[in-house]
Amino acid sequence: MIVCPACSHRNPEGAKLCEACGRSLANFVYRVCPSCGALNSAQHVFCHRCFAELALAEGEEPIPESTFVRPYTPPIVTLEEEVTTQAVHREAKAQASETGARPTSEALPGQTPSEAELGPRAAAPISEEQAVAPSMEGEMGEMPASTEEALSPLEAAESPEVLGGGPVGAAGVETPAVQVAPPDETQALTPEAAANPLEGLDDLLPFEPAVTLPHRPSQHVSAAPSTTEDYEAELFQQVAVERAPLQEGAQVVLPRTAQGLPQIGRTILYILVLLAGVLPLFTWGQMSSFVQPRESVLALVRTIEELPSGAEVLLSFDYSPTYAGELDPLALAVVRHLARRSVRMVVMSTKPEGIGLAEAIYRTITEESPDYRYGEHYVLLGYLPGQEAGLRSLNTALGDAFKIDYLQKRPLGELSATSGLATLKDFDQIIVLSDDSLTVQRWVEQVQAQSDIPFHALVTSAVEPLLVPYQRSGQLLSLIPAASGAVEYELAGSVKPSALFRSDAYAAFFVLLLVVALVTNALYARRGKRGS
Amino acid sequence: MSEVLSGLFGQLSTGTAEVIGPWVAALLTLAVLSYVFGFNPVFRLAEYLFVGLAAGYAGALAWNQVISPRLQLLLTDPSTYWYYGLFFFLGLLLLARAFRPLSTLANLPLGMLFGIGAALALGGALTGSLIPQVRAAVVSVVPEDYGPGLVGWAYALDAVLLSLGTIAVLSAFHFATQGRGFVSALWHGLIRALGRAGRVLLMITFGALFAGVAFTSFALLSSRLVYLAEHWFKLLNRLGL
Amino acid sequence: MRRFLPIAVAIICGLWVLADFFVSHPLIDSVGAKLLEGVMILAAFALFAGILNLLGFHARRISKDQKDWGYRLVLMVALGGTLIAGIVLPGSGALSWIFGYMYYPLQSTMAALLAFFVVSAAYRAFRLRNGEALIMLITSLVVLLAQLPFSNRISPYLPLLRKWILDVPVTAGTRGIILGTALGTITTSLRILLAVDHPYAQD
Amino acid sequence: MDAVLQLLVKLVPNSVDLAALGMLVLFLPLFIFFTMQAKSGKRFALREIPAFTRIRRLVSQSVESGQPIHVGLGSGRLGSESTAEAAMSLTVFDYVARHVAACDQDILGTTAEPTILASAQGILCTARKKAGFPESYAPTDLAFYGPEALAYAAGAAGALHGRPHLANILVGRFGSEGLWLAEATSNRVGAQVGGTSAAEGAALLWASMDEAIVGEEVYAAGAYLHRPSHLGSLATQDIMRIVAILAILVGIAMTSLGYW
Repeated sequence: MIVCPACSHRNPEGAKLCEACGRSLANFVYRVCPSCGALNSAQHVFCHRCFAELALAEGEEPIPESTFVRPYTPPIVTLEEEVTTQAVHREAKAQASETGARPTSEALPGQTPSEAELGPRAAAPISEEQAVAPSMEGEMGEMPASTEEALSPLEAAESPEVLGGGPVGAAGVETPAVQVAPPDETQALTPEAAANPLEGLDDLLPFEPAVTLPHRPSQHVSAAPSTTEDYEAELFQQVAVERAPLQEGAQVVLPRTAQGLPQIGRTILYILVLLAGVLPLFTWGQMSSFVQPRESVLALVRTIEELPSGAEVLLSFDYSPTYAGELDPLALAVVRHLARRSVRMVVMSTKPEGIGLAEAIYRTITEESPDYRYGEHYVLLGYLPGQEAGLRSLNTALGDAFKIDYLQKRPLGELSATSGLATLKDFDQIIVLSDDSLTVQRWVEQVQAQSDIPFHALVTSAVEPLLVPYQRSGQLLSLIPAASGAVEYELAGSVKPSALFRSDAYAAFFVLLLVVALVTNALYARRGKRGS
Repeated sequence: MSEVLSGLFGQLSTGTAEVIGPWVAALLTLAVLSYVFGFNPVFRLAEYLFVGLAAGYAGALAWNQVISPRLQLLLTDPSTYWYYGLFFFLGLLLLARAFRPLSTLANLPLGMLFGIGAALALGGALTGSLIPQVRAAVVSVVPEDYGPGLVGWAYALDAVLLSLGTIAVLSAFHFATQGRGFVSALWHGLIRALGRAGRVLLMITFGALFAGVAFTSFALLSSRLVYLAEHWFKLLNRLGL
Repeated sequence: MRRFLPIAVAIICGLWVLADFFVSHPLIDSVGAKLLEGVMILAAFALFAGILNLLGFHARRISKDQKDWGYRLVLMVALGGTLIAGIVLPGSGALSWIFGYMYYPLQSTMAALLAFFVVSAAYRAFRLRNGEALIMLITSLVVLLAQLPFSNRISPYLPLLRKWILDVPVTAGTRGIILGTALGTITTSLRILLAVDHPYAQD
Repeated sequence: MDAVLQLLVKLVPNSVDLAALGMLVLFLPLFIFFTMQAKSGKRFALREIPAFTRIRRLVSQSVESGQPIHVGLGSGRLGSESTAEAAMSLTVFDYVARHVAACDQDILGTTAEPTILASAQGILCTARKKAGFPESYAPTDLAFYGPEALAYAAGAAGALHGRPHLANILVGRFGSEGLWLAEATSNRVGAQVGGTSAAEGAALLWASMDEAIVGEEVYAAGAYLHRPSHLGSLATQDIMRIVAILAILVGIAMTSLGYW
């Protein structure tokens, strides 16, 4: 690799002119130390930093020192180009014209026009001292720090750290003396830094600087990085310097094993589920003749059948719209049954949305049987906040929890359905419709355990398994999962059927799940066989 | 301003709103169900609409039920309800989290939330779960307590299985693995064996719960489909078909 | 200070509420009740902070990449509209219209999508990778079959089997989970109450 | 002996739940002792929980590849009985945020509970600041959807749809929305890991996750990921577990023999 001293472009091995700026590279060959990675002048046999032997590329001969020429103030130009602004250039020009010096750029073959422009300033010999570091002048104002740190030529020659710091005497043969400019420290390091792929990463990678590393012999010995390595280093630098890799639009490569079900299979599955759902709209309840109510449903139906006319039942609609799809049909069936038996219903909710859902159910009921009237036969009390504390307050006095009703905002005493009610103990049955097990548990603990009123829970199929222990202990007289419960209840209570025909869909759904279980295992077994 | 708006809405809602309402509902239902064909623009529209509505609805509820009544109390009778002022101040500090320079101010109300919540969780777990559940697991295993003959034995067997099962599931969660020494090896071997049985019970539990959720969710889907069918049916009826 | 004060508040409030759990004393009870009411108020304020975050999140995304701006706009308009309907026009019926004809159908249909997701989850979960999956597959199919409204017709023992499964192994399983969770909850709460952990104290 | 008991009963007011208080008294010294031990560097071996191993790997992978991770923090409300679970979801978020922030990578956190949002924002801000990239912190790296559970699932699914994520980590309180979210995003996300403590949610997450965390394991997240001081809690839990088992056994024996 040859680093162009002017523009820091890294040219391939053997290049004569810089690819980027076109300047001659004849005298500027740098060699990377295989051990520590430091950049060395081509004439070095040992690394200036770690003293490892610098191997030569095949067929390459060490360049005799005598042929070496000190580099032409390269870092200055680099710095100028990179750091100084147009203003500096203008200032420099002005200075040049003041001194009246002629550009000496003719003496420098391969110079770019911009360099030529800067030439006069570099070449302006004012005094012996200034001739040593003439190029500094133009930058004085701009870069005081670097000037202060500038090394004297002697120091530069002695310091192994400074590149191109060869013997001063060897310099002035072909080039003008002015070019023997001592690069300041920053400048001197510039080529190395430019060639260092980790440049600018000091703050990202908390490694100790390579300088402090002791010498480590390396297995891998190569004279200089190959073009490929070079390219890779460049790529690495590009990648590493970016703020964070793959920031935008990064695509996740999904592990194939993680999914198992491609989108097309998913779509097919979903369509099948949809078909199972719409099936009863076409078959219209073929399976309903097979429906056989189970014990829990029959128990509730019997209880309601045995209630005397005018008995008081408390219903709590403790479910949210999310689960209304499952609980509404059962609620409708039970309320229809209760209305047929002309039982008085008092309705409340411990969830804010529940009372609205109850209102919708009762609207349907009053449409069906107009002589079943609000206030006389049923009352909506409203939403009871406060969870446990709220339920406890029901035990002491109903009027404390609900002062007025929900629909007509009248005191409970004015409504005939609630006029005789003082506490929970005045109810004959309590029916709770709920979509979470915690609510039912609260009812059991705070109300049922205190008052011993017959207590029924109508819940979603999802939470039913969690409440079975309460039924076993006898605290729940009946526990009905709503989906199948609605179908069974309509048959057992012989109320107007509206959910009965859904039994087809439930059967289809079960068959679908069975097929899914078979298919997934068949595919799995086949893949397993292929894999082995 | 608000009167004008509500007046406008009132006029609108008497007629048109009730007519277009069911249509909006049916179309939104269809839009969500279009998920069957993957994430499509119609579904995404419904999705974003739902998120916005849910947040707005909850915000309206929180304002009307929690903040507004207490704010009125505070303004009418500050000497009695001074503590509402304190909580409102803490609540405003909570809002500061969104602004970087002030975000540490929210530490104070969060500290209060964490402290009270931890106390509630601790008390709830002790009095609501740990002790009642241990008590519930303590049952007699004597057949005579359950009834005569085979029935008693069956119930007693159930009781044994139930208690052992609870213990097994509990030991399935044991975190420490074997330390040094024979006693430790024996002890951990026992726990591991129990834990394996506990895993089986866990799987049975998960299976049953999964089945329950599957049934519930299918019932929900079925309800929506029936609703849609009824909607179109009513419409066809109205058109005289 | 910005760490000390929140930690002190957490410990004091927490211990006070904990004392309220175990001791019945008028002062402790009344302050405890006020603290719980304060939690409710803070949660309401937090909700408004959340709504601001939601608006900010989508506004930022709209200005940043312009992708999906239509959807995000719909979200923001829906949010703002519902808030206005609920707060500025509480009595107009606008909120109940939005609830009845937009929110309710959306919510219940989103819940209905669970049916699809349950089936595609079953596709993975029912795969017999190990013994555990087999047990789960058998249990869920049996419980599901016994849940059907005509399971009695298939076999009168099926509902009994289901009842036994729910009565014994499932009760044991849930009880074990609840007990374990209670243990975890207690130690986690103790960590917060004794300030071993203070996730609320931001530097 | 009876006299002493009677005296005790008289001394303590009726309202005090003696059993609960006794349990707490049993818990406290154990907890303090083991936490001090853990803080002073004492360690013990834990059984392997694959989900936590997976989380560690996923976080490393995310940091290396720059693909963001989505952490779902659930709907446990701070200040309610689900505070402990919410705190564990924040612990997991803290773990992911710290590692991701160290390399200044993106992260997405979503929650259905606004109180969690505020504390998660604090955690992310602290993590970014500690890693030396305070300017990378954006309060909107955390998104609040909800508070309705399904609105959360829908919103988070929408957010994940915009940009594919390496993993979905759902730890905290989840109900059926966990399954909803996991399945709706399963073809946008590389891996799904998570769990919740309640049985209903745990069953669903077990079915839909690649690696599931079940029940009490949720509370072990800190000890398994990056908080050795939580080992003290685990030790306490293990001891109290044995106490509970013994209590059940002794209780059964006493009941069966007719002493109670």
